[in-house]
Amino acid sequence: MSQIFYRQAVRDALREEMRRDERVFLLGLDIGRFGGTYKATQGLWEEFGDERVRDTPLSEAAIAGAAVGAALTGMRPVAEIMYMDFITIALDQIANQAAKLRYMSGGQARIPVVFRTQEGAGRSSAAQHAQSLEAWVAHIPGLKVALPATPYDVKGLLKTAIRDDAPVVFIEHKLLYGVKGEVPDEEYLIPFGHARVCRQGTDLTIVALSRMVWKALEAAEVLAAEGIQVEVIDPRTVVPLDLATILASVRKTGRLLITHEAYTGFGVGAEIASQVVEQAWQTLRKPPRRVCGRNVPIPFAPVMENYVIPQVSDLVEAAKELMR
Amino acid sequence: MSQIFYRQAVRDALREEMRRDERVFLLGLDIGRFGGTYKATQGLWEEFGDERVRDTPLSEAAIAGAAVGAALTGMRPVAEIMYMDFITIALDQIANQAAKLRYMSGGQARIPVVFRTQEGAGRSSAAQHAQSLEAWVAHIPGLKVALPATPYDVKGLLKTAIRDDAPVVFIEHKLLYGVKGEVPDEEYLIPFGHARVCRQGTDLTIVALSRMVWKALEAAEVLAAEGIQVEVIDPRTVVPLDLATILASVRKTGRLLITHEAYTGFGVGAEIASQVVEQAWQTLRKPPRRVCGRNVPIPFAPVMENYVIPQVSDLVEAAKELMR
Amino acid sequence: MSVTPQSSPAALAALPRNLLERLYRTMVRIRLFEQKALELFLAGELPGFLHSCLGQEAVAAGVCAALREDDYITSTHRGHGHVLAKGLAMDRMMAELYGKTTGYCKGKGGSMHIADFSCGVLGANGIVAAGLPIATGAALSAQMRRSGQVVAAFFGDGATSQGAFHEAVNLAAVWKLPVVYVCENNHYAVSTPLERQMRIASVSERAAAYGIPGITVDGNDVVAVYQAAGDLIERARRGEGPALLECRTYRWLGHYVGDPATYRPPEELAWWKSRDPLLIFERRLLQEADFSEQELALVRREASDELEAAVDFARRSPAPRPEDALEDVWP
Amino acid sequence: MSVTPQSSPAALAALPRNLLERLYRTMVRIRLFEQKALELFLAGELPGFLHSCLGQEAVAAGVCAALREDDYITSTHRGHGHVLAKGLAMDRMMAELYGKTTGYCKGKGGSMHIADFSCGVLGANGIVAAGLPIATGAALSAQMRRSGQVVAAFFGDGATSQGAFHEAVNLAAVWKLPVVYVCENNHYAVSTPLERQMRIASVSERAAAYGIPGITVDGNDVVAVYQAAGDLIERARRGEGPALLECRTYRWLGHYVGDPATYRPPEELAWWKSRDPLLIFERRLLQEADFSEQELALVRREASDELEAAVDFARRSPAPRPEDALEDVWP
Ligand SMILES: Cc1ncc(C[n+]2csc(CCOP(=O)(O)OP(=O)(O)O)c2C)c(N)n1
Ligand SMILES: Cc1ncc(C[n+]2csc(CCOP(=O)(O)OP(=O)(O)O)c2C)c(N)n1
Ligand SMILES: [Mg+2]
Ligand SMILES: [Mg+2]
Repeated sequence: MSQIFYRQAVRDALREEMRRDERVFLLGLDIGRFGGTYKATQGLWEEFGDERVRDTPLSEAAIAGAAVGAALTGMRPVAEIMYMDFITIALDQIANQAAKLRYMSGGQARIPVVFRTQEGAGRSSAAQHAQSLEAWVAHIPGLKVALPATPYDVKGLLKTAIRDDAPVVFIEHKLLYGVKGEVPDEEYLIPFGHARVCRQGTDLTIVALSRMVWKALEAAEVLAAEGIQVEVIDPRTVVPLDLATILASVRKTGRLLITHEAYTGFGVGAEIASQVVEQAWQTLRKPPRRVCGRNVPIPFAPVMENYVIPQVSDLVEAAKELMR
Repeated sequence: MSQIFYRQAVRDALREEMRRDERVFLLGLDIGRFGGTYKATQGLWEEFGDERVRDTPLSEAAIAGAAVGAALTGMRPVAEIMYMDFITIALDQIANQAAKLRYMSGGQARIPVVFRTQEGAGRSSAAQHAQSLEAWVAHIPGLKVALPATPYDVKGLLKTAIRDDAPVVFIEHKLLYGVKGEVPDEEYLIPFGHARVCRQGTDLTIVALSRMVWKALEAAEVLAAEGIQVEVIDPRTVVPLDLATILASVRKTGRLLITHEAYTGFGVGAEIASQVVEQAWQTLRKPPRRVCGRNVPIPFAPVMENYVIPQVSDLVEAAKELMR
Repeated sequence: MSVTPQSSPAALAALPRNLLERLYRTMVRIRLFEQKALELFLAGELPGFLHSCLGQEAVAAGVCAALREDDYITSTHRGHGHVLAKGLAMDRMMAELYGKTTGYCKGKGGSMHIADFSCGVLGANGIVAAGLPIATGAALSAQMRRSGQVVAAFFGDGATSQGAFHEAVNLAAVWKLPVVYVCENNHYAVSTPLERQMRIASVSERAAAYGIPGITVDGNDVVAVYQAAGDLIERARRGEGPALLECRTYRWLGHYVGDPATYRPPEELAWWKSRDPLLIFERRLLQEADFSEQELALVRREASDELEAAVDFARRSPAPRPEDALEDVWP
Repeated sequence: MSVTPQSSPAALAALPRNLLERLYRTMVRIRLFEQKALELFLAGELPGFLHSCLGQEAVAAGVCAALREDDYITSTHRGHGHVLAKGLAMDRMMAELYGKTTGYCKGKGGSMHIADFSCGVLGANGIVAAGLPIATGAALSAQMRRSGQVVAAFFGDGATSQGAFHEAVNLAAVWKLPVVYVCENNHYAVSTPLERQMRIASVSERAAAYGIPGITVDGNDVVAVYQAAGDLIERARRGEGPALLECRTYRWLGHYVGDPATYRPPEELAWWKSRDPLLIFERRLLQEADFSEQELALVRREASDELEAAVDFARRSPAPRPEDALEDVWP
């Protein structure tokens, strides 16, 4: 076990997979010598060179499309979209090509491509650099979607993503790169569709995505001090979604709170809530509650930005209401 | 009152608004002399000419962006995206620009633009010409989203959309263009955020979008014959959403079924279900049920295509289960 | 822009006999297949819609004859010719048009999505220009695997207005990838004529923006197409990078079957029909090479036998079950 | 590609005195504003991130001086210079960088989104190249309203690899819209040098793809920029259509403040710094026009007074309330 940063865990996963399989390569903006905007690919260009760590022109559609074409013909590309907000430009290749080529070809195509990106607010990056858009890609059949919250998870899930023969949208969080955590020294993989129970509890279930896992854990601390035992679950992948683990928890607690940074409206939380309601109707004591991003663009000034994404205090307050 | 086709109602709305306000103009692919792929703009080029009915090169990003720029500077463009599937290419201008420019500029910008498009399966158009992607745009704060189901609604809502100072994504349905219905001869507008109760009933509420409204009404007929009284509600706009009308119905019936053609997972139905559960927990007798598109790309062969989008029989069956 | 003139009799005569026969056979197969598809569609036998490439046969035939078997192509909504030329069989294609389980895509793709990875056909595409970035990626893969493969990306004149065209070609130019971008300039994108799509006379002028060769050829002259494509493909194979090849041609029918194409002057269509690529080549094979009428008739008969068997195969093939729709999403 | 050489002494001397002063004042204002913003950012006073345009002042100053007051611009992430040159006030800009309610965007936009529709500033943009289609649309609007307005769209070299660049410029060319696309070629997109972005020597070569003029000028020579921009802007105003103007320049700092820019050779930076656009112009105003050192000092003092007052204004302005975040979504 070592304590490493999330960004290092990303890099280690990439490095290990590139060493293991020469078909794996990276392409994206400024991922080479520059090491990526959040330094998650630092050091890889030095080891693997221009050929396998490829800086591209500023062309997200071509980055994504070239990755699809390479994946169709025997390579295993990891394409980086610098900010998830820019996925707008690459979305045709992701949602209309990568997601559908296997199906449209009657099962012929294998498309082992990973679209790595990062999302999230909290750096005063304003409306076009802070969105969390996982709902867009989760909606499209044929795409898997991962949102790792810890160094351990990001490494294990990224390695799995690279070995998967389906296209994966792999969503990191810009404020997690500097988070440290324990990561085994030996190799490990984390299968998709397995939620992590981050904290056990009996009174209330919080399902949290990405950085909200950390805030949920903080809220659970606060609530524990007031005698409320919260179970915190991180689905880790939303497609496939490990509903079973969430249901097992809700059957125990009878109360569900869902939290993500993405806009509340038409977000992933609505799907999770709907599925839980469909499956655990009898055991729910209260309607599931969503504490998610407000339905406004992300503002620049920190005081407003903090207001539009959920904070620990919002979770604590909502949890208490659910307990009433 | 006249009986006119849905496509005529679209055209009449455009014509009336273009006559009323010379700032209104159209741009898109083959909307001029060709009259549009579904002939919804036929005759407008003859009346308004090249200047106001503008055929563009094959450039959806520029179509959308030019519309945004024109809207920012005093015009009221109606930009057509031929198939909603192609919105992938225009999405940056719609979701990152049109939706956010007002907010990012601290309320300065007015962006009176309408993005007209059409969605839906049922013509063996396969995976890239049959998707219903309203969830994508509904998720983005700053965009209004309309999905008219009848000639009456499409005319009244389109006129409202054109007069709205916010960007509107206006989603027609390719199989509705040939549907006929009553439309008043005198001018009328339909405000956004007002659902239509298409049929009254006491046992079960069906909330249906776009073409599914028609199938829901058929299902209601079938169910009525078996003694089940269904209330059918068409929200008409999903942003803003008229939750009050849906809640009033659910408080009466205690049972909710939601149906749309879009993929079930992470679709609009999840949001509607979640909001109803949050607000009408006490009166719901059963968990809301979604009868929506299956989570697979749209296949070509009719027998498979019919299977992946909801049919009347699926609604009838689900309704009966809910009544048990 | 450099323009290759219509090929000379000497150029034709210099080509190997079996290549000439192959070019002819391919064009005949495309012509017959498209005529039959049209007929079946009008008879209501085929679901969906149909984009006919009648009149454009020489481009597909010329380009694909210059490719190796393991080379790749990406195709378009108007793609039957491309994939037939690359070697696909009529029976499984026809079955796909019928939406049958024996089709190349098991009835899931239909006319607009025919693919056969084993033949290097990376797929027709319903999104205009979306095949170009994919072609760029396949070329990248070929370069990285040092496989010596080349990619030919087919697309229309309209597609060159798409951002994806620009990004894909630029990326290939920067990385010197082995790909030839083949524009079938049929002078219209649906109803929109060339001069309302761009303010230049030739699509190949766009090559200047990427620092790559741009060549325009007579797309109804299969020999000229073959030679220009061959030069650019071999150049790409040598590692000298991508190129843009514009083939000037014309679609005989409307954008899709059912479009009366009233936006085109009748004399324009008549002029192009007088330059029927298949008839021109047939005449030249008789006059400039030593083909006999009998030989050509045999090729036509073989193609028509293949076609008849294909329709029969397609009709007799089983339709998918509804639940088959749930398969093939995930690997 | 045509290249305008560095402007001659005669060219400079031929310009009206008040124009020369305006060009100088604008460049000084940009220089001082950017230096101060850098200082405040490093001191931790400004949230978010900062893209400095130090070293690129001549482009914004030269282009905007050739615009009418009611003309439009679209700007970029590196946009402080553009909007200052178009006439925005330092105080409300600085307040925006501080995220205060008195900022141009009430603290909702920040450095990357400064807009003032009343001054024709249609917005800086966080999405590279997204301003270009918007500029095309504003030009369409100007054409349809017959307002005589022209649009200048600023963007970087990197932006020309975006599909949006291609689609926007092509559309404007087809419709002959009154817009000048101004590429600030500072030779890098973040860490990626020009030769890894495109296989051509000059961005202006891309104009050939659209059938419009493409001009390259020395972007550190404000007179050359002013004259080239003026010609193209007046051409556009006369209804002769769009053009692409490439201004060759260099950013002195990293991509954003905090980027040490180790990917650039130090001698390259040194060379460009020796060609400081402000110093060059200052020297020429003294030598080639009849400006005195005192006059220039006065301009500098006025700018620095404006700046000081601006910082003061920004600091003293009220911060938004959290709930203000909920306003301004809907009209
Ligand atoms: C991105 C996108 N926009 C629009 C369409 C609708 N569409 C299909 S084919 C076509 C015209 C294509 O023109 P061109 O590229 O010249 O090919 P051609 O049909 O002439 O062979 C259009 C507009 C589409 N399929 N994809
Ligand atoms: C679509 C998009 N991709 C990537 C980015 C991240 N990004 C911001 S600025 C920039 C480089 C822009 O280069 P250039 O256009 O040359 O402008 P410069 O920064 O040199 O002024 C990048 C990659 C972005 N903002 N938008
Ligand atoms: Mg064409
Ligand atoms: Mg640059």
